[in-house]
Amino acid sequence: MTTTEKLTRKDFMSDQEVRWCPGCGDYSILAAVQLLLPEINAEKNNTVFISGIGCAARFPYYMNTYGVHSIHGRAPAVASGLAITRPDLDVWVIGGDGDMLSIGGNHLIHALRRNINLVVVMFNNQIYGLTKGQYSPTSELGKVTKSSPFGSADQPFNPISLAIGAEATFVARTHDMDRAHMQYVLKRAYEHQGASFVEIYQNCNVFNDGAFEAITGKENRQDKLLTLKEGEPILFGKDDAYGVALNDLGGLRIVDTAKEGTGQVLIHEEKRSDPSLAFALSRLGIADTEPRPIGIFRDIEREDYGTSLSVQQENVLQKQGKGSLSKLFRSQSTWVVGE
Amino acid sequence: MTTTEKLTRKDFMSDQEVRWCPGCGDYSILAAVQLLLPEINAEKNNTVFISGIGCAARFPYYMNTYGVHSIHGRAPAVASGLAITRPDLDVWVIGGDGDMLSIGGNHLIHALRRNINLVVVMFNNQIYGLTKGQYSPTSELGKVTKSSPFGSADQPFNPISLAIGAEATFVARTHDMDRAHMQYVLKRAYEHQGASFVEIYQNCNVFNDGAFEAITGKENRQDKLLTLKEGEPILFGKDDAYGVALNDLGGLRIVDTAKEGTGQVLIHEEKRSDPSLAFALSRLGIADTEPRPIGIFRDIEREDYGTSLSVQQENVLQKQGKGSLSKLFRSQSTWVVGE
Amino acid sequence: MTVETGKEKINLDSLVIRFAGDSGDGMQVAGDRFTAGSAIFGNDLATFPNYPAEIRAPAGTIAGVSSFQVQIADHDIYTPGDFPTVLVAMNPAALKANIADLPSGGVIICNIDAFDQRSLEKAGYSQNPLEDKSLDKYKLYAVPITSLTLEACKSIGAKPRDAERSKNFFALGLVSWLYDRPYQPTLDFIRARYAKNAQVVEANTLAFNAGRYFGETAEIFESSYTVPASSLPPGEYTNITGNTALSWGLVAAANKALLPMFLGSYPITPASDILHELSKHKAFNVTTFQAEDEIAAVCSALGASFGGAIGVTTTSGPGIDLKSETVGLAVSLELPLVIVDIQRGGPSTGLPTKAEQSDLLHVMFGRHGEAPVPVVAASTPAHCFEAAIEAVRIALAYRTPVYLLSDGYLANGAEPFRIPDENELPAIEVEFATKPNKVLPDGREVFWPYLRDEKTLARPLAVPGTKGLEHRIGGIEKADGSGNISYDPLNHEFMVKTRQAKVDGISESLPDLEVDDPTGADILVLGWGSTYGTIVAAVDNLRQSGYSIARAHLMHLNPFPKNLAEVLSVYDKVLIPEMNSGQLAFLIRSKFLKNVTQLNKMQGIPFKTSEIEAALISMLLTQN
Amino acid sequence: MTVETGKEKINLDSLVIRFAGDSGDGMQVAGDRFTAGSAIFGNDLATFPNYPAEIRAPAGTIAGVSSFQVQIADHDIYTPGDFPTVLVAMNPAALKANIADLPSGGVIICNIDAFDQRSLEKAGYSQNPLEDKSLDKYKLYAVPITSLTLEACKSIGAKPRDAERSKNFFALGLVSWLYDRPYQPTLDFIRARYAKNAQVVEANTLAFNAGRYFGETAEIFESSYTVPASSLPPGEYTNITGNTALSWGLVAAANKALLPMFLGSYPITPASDILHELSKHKAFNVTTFQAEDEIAAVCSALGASFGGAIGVTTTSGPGIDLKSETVGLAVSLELPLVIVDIQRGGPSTGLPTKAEQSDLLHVMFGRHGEAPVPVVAASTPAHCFEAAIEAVRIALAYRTPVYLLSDGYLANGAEPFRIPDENELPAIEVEFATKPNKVLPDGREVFWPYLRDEKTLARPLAVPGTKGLEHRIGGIEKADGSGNISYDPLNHEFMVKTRQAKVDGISESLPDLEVDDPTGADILVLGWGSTYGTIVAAVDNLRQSGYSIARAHLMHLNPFPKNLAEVLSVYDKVLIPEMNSGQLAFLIRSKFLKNVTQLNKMQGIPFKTSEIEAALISMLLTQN
Ligand SMILES: Cc1ncc(C[n+]2csc(CCOP(=O)(O)OP(=O)(O)O)c2C)c(N)n1
Ligand SMILES: Cc1ncc(C[n+]2csc(CCOP(=O)(O)OP(=O)(O)O)c2C)c(N)n1
Ligand code: SF4
Ligand code: SF4
Ligand SMILES: [Mg+2]
Ligand SMILES: [Mg+2]
Repeated sequence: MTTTEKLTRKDFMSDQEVRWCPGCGDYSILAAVQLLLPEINAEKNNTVFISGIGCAARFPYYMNTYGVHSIHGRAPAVASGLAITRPDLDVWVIGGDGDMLSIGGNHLIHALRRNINLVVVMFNNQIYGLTKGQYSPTSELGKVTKSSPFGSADQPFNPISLAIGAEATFVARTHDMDRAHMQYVLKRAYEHQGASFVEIYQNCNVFNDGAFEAITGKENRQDKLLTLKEGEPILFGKDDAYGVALNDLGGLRIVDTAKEGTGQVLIHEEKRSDPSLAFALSRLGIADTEPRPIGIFRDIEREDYGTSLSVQQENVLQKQGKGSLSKLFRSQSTWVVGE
Repeated sequence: MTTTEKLTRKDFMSDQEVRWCPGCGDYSILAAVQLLLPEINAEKNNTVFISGIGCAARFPYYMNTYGVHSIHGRAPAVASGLAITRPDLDVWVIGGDGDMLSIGGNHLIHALRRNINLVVVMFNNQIYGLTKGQYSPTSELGKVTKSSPFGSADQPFNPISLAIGAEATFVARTHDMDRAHMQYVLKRAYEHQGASFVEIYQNCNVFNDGAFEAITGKENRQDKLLTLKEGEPILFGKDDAYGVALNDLGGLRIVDTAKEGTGQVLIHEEKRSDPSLAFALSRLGIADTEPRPIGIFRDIEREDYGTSLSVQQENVLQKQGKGSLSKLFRSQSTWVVGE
Repeated sequence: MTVETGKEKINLDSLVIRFAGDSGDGMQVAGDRFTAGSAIFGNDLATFPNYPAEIRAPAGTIAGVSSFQVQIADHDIYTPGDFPTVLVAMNPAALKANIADLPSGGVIICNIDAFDQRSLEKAGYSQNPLEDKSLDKYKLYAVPITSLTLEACKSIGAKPRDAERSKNFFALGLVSWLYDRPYQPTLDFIRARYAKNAQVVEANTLAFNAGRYFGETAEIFESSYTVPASSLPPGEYTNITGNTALSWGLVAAANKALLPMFLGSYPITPASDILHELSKHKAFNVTTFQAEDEIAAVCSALGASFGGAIGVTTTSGPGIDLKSETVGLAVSLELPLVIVDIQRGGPSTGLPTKAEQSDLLHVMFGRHGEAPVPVVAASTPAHCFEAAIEAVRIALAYRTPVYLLSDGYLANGAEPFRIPDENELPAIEVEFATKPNKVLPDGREVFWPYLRDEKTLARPLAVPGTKGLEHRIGGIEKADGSGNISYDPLNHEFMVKTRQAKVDGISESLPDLEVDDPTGADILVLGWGSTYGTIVAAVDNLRQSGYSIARAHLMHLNPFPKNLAEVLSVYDKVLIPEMNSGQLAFLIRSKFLKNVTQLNKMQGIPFKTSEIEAALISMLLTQN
Repeated sequence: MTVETGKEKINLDSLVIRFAGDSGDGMQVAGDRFTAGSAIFGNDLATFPNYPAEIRAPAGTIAGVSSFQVQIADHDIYTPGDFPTVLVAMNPAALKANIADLPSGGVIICNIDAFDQRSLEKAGYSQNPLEDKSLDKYKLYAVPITSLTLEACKSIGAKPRDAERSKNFFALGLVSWLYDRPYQPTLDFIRARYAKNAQVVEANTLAFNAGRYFGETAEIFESSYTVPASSLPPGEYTNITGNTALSWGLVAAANKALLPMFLGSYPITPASDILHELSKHKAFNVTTFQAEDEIAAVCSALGASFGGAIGVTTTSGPGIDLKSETVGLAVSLELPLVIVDIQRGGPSTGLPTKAEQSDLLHVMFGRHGEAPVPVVAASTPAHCFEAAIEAVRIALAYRTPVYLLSDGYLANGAEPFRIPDENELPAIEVEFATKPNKVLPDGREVFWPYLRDEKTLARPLAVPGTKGLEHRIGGIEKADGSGNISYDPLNHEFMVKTRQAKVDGISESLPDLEVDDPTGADILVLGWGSTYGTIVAAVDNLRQSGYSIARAHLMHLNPFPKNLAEVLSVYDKVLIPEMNSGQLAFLIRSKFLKNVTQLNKMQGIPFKTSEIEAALISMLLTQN
């Protein structure tokens, strides 16, 4: 999808005032997307943003493309119908952690397993923003919120693990403090044929300020963020002081490269058909002692849903020709009543 | 939960005639459960079966216990409310692959992550039985059914992978052709505190006959079924000819024990807190060349939801004492209007 | 229930069933027991046993076929019936020997296990009639009777050869379930008759019950019957069920609108067959999507509509509840969408294989907020075709979700459908926006998605892909015209009223309600949906007896045809028969402040002609 | 309501003050504290918070304006007032958004510091309204609130950005002085609320006092006013919002029934506060469960009810749609369940922070099949307490789901609540089955879950854990008595009718509808829900002008009180004011064939007294 005249960010900005709280991480995601689209030669008229309900879900209003602000949790389902019937469009799905994992969890995992040609971007702020601060399915255990005054008793989902468990073909994570990385990941998601799932750590400075500070904060990144890079050894820390290797039990362990060298360190391969290692990587960073990986966990090829259906239709058309009503009405036995 | 007089299968049989098709795999699951309950000293009055809709979901009618045949897909949600408020009960959730993974997928994964004290048993026949034979979320790609005359385009879920990706604390698989194994797995599920998820391969001899024959058929079991056993090396085949070992990439490989010995063969440990190996095991058997594991993939301890809430309530009661309406009504500032 | 066919009437207040099989198949016993059960049940009846002259003709041949026909009825009858309405055929020979007697639309239940190559040959079939479409005009249930009987008897360790003998009881159990015969007399009979052989008692009982349960599990419907071709208007006909007619109507409408069709659906009885039928028609640019649930089904359809397809979703019972929220979104987005509701017995799971008309008020009001949605209802199986086209027309012309109501009785019932000439079908014109429609004060030309057509109040649709018309829509209240989010109180009131006015205005496009009133009656029977056939028959009967009665049937429930107020004002008394507790009556009373007489049946089964006749006669008698 | 703008008479037996500012300006706190002070002072009062749907719209824009209106009076009042008599405007946008509501002669207190060029532009002013005489018809006090606040806080070394946050307390101090409100409660509040941050306590206290002193010293105000205490019935009072009252009502009801309460809920505006409130009350054996969606919320509540708790679920707008299917299941299972619907503007996402009464027909009819559900509606914030108790009573006594309707206006509005004596509250008796209730022909004693109480038609509840009463229930139609699956047509009809009869029979337990008709009027105003206050005020006003008008308010919408037919028959004309398109009117017309006059407002905001007065006067005039 290329266009002759080069567009700019401005072309992708709608005339609606952006109404997020000042300081909200959503702004930087919006900027990243608005900057990315011209760069990848997306066309305004062929781009559609579909969202559910939530702060994040206000996103489509701010994009000067086609858009639907639908209902809570259902964006992946609405988008599925659109993407299946209109393979010529770029369909983006935007939503929060509540929208996508709480009420919309089922539609998400089904869209992923079906590999519908969508870029699904989940803004994870680990809170319900729009409804003013209840815990979400990604909030940490024990979190005190308006609806959990004594601490939440819910084990959170790990969105990456869940997506991989749901047979997703493209799974990635990035965060709102690093525009370049966001753009890289979103670009890759866009390029992936099929369903791409991108989790973006997003700061809600009103109801859950600093939720990711310990990981994404400028001072913490070096030790706490691990950037996965295709074909490269999985290293992190100052001067790549640490690496990630297999342990004996199918899990991962951290190696001190100074002591152990880099021989054991895993090379990251996004295209492995076996998702086991991608899954293992998604478990990193749950313990405080480990780094949290960002980047592309998995990016495999599998025929996307729309293509499968198109192929079927092609075959049918080839065999049967274009449908004729006249033939259809006579596809069962008929009889004639005379004058 | 023990009772003085020993009950028998008959005590758990209701007076309703069983109405599944003759030959349906559901019969043997019913028998397994009815035989198991007296064995584990379950009490009729403290046992509740909750189901959705489908052939499998008729199950509660046949159990002489408490039961609710609810609505399609919602059994885990109904059961959650019951289990949370009534920790004294044994709450079982029964449903088909459509019930639990299609319409009910979200409730299932949320019940699992929350670790609600339920035994969730999914009868997987890879088809919609009750509605007469449409493909389900576990049907294989390309399956021709009434609703997919040109073959289904849907990548199936792997229920074990999905459950592990959803933070489940107990995940197991068994099949309707092996009563002893079913009973073992169900017993373990029952003993687990928290949410237990059990997938049972079940033959629907009317709409999907022989779906598991290649794995569970008497002649095929030895090579195609791999029975996971706690603390034992993961071996299968005649005379344990093969074993399962790690490959270099976090996935698994099959070793020929005659050639390579058993040194590399993994020892199965259900209690590993890291779910990565359990996940890797769940991917076995997708390729025809590999065996399909049955047994308990994962059984870890994590405080169950009901217990967390009880503890919170205890703390509150200790601090505040039993609630007094009189105090509640005066918890904001008040004023008195005189006569 | 009587389906009218000119002079010929097949009165379905009665049933004629013929059991046919090999002489050794126990057909006489089956027929006899069916009859006995019916007698105990209190039917009038007449039977016609028919068996081979030879003591035992070669098994599997035409000569060896034995049959038993019985007519049962709820009124006096005098014959075992001219032809069967239901044929049970235990093998190919039985089918071949009896099929000629079965009118088109009749029901065949046959034992598919017996249709192997050898048996087919013995019966003289060169091809398998179950597979070669030669039975298309019938309603065929191919059931593996033998193997299911064997399975059922496995538990008692009966030898297959012995167990197989019980298959007549399987068939009897199935038919007993299908036609709601009492079971106990047969179970008692089995116990008494075979008392000396416990295993036979067991086997027959197991087989009989397995047959019943199969009927239940397989969710086979009671069907309606149809008619010899002779007295129909000239034309080419095919025998069609409501669900097929509805599917074809959708295909035809999309075809005439030159639009792709997208069906988002989740299986549910009795709507699933529409999904099955439509999934075959990829050649018509029809895409079917078996969604994860009903919510995703309707959402995906709405997404497809946004993309320029005609989005359709089909369901029943509980499925319709789940779609409410999304239909409300469609009301707000003002996108075309057809929601097909094949009504079944409720509440909750209710009676999933039975018919009811009990969703009318739900589809009218079952959304939060003020969210009006047009409602169209089909009245006969073949009429489902027309009703589907009308629903699509309204959805596209007014950019609105439309409920299309059918029910389990129409869905599975069949009748002759006069095949229309493709060009006879009206074109459906859909205009999409291609350029800006508004000039802003600053001179910029923009696209305003809520700048309406003055006449229809329909908003313009700009399909993604259209250059320069990029816009965003959503479920928050929108400013009139621009469609931007607006919390302005007066704008909200205006939009609420405008959405209502748009739906009300559909009546401008509707023909007047036709009243069939040859004699200037004082009483009107007003119906909607599947009661049509019964009402027509009842009114005809009474007219033949000299009574004067008017009759009208509503296809549009929201909005009503413009002349309905006038029609109602003409008649002193109005009878509204409904298979619910009076939902249309409720609407009519409120809207027209007209007192109407209700006739309600909530049994999951259609009215009998006699019930409607009785209600009318009692109104006639109390008249003045 | 006592402001008569025509004659320029501001009567201080009541005062309506509206605090308006940017969402970040703390207007809700200011309003709330002003209210609390007045409550303690002994005024009757009613409040109306109004804030943007966005969490935080861009600062300084119209979209970002948040306001809080309170009426205080020395007599019974029923509404927060149609128009403010005093408007506090913290910035130009707040002025612009609210000025239209201020009658001429009204008081404006505005923060002149905020009227700089940029802010004026953001608000869309081309000139400064404080300077262009456009406000001449008001009494304008332009106060440099920001700079005075900064000044006041200088002493404690607060950073300007922090200090500025206290400006709402400056405004509050000023207004408290002006209207003679007690200071101490606010000072106490500041100390308690901000206890963790000494600097904030200091700053707010300084700002508040500075505001008071400014009023006193600056002498810009000619005089101060006061509103004497009202004559509420004797008792102890607390100021309560509808959502809090509703929560407490639920807690009280469960407590009186000696049952655990389980709330399954999913957050949604404006219902979330009930979840928040109830989640604090574990000491009352209240369990709250934030479910994954509204379906799981209601399902879990139903599961808890099966286990012997009282299951409750709370929601609004789209959430109510999603619960339909499960409510239908509850109808079939006949289990107690309370579904709280805090109505908001629809359709779809609609106007999420605004109030509407537009779900009435939805809760009546929004389920497939025939599935009757009782409906109870609260009419004032404090009345939510009583309505909640009544909903629980019906649910438990009749083993049925019950809809409890409130709306966004009641939910967030506040009024004095006379604290009941714990023992004054009626006990709710719930009997669970403990032993078999049926002897079978063979002598076995069994438990039949659908063997009903003859009087109430309620079925017996046997809670899991009870020995010997094991049983299974489900959503498929059940045989009368035994509760076993039954496809029998006549049983189905019987069950449909019985479920309806059970709901209808609730009217036996209801008090007659009280009609307030001191003078034997010809016109009745019939209302329901949150229009109560406005209707009472309007009728009072007209009576004071000598008109004769009757008034009644429905708390029970299904079933209606038994005497409603009789009440309606007494009056020639009936006016039904509703914040919807006429949903109660629709029910009344259909049920009683009574023509009624509708007064409908669908603006997301309550009626004004004057609107109801106008409608009544026009009816009176056409009365011949
Ligand atoms: C059916 C329905 N249920 C509930 C809501 C209320 N609601 C709106 S957004 C939201 C969750 C917001 O959280 P999230 O999705 O994480 O988005 P965020 O605001 O944090 O970006 C909820 C519960 C709704 N609009 N619709
Ligand atoms: C809301 C709703 N949607 C659809 C149905 C129809 N339905 C009943 S069971 C079923 C699926 C059955 O498949 P599964 O859950 O795998 O159970 P099985 O019959 O195979 O045991 C469906 C679609 C329903 N009853 N309710
Ligand atoms: S509430 Fe949180 S997520 Fe929402 S706009 Fe404000 S800062 Fe952003
Ligand atoms: S349809 Fe299949 S799953 Fe259902 S009862 Fe029959 S064999 Fe069993
Ligand atoms: Mg969030
Ligand atoms: Mg299944």
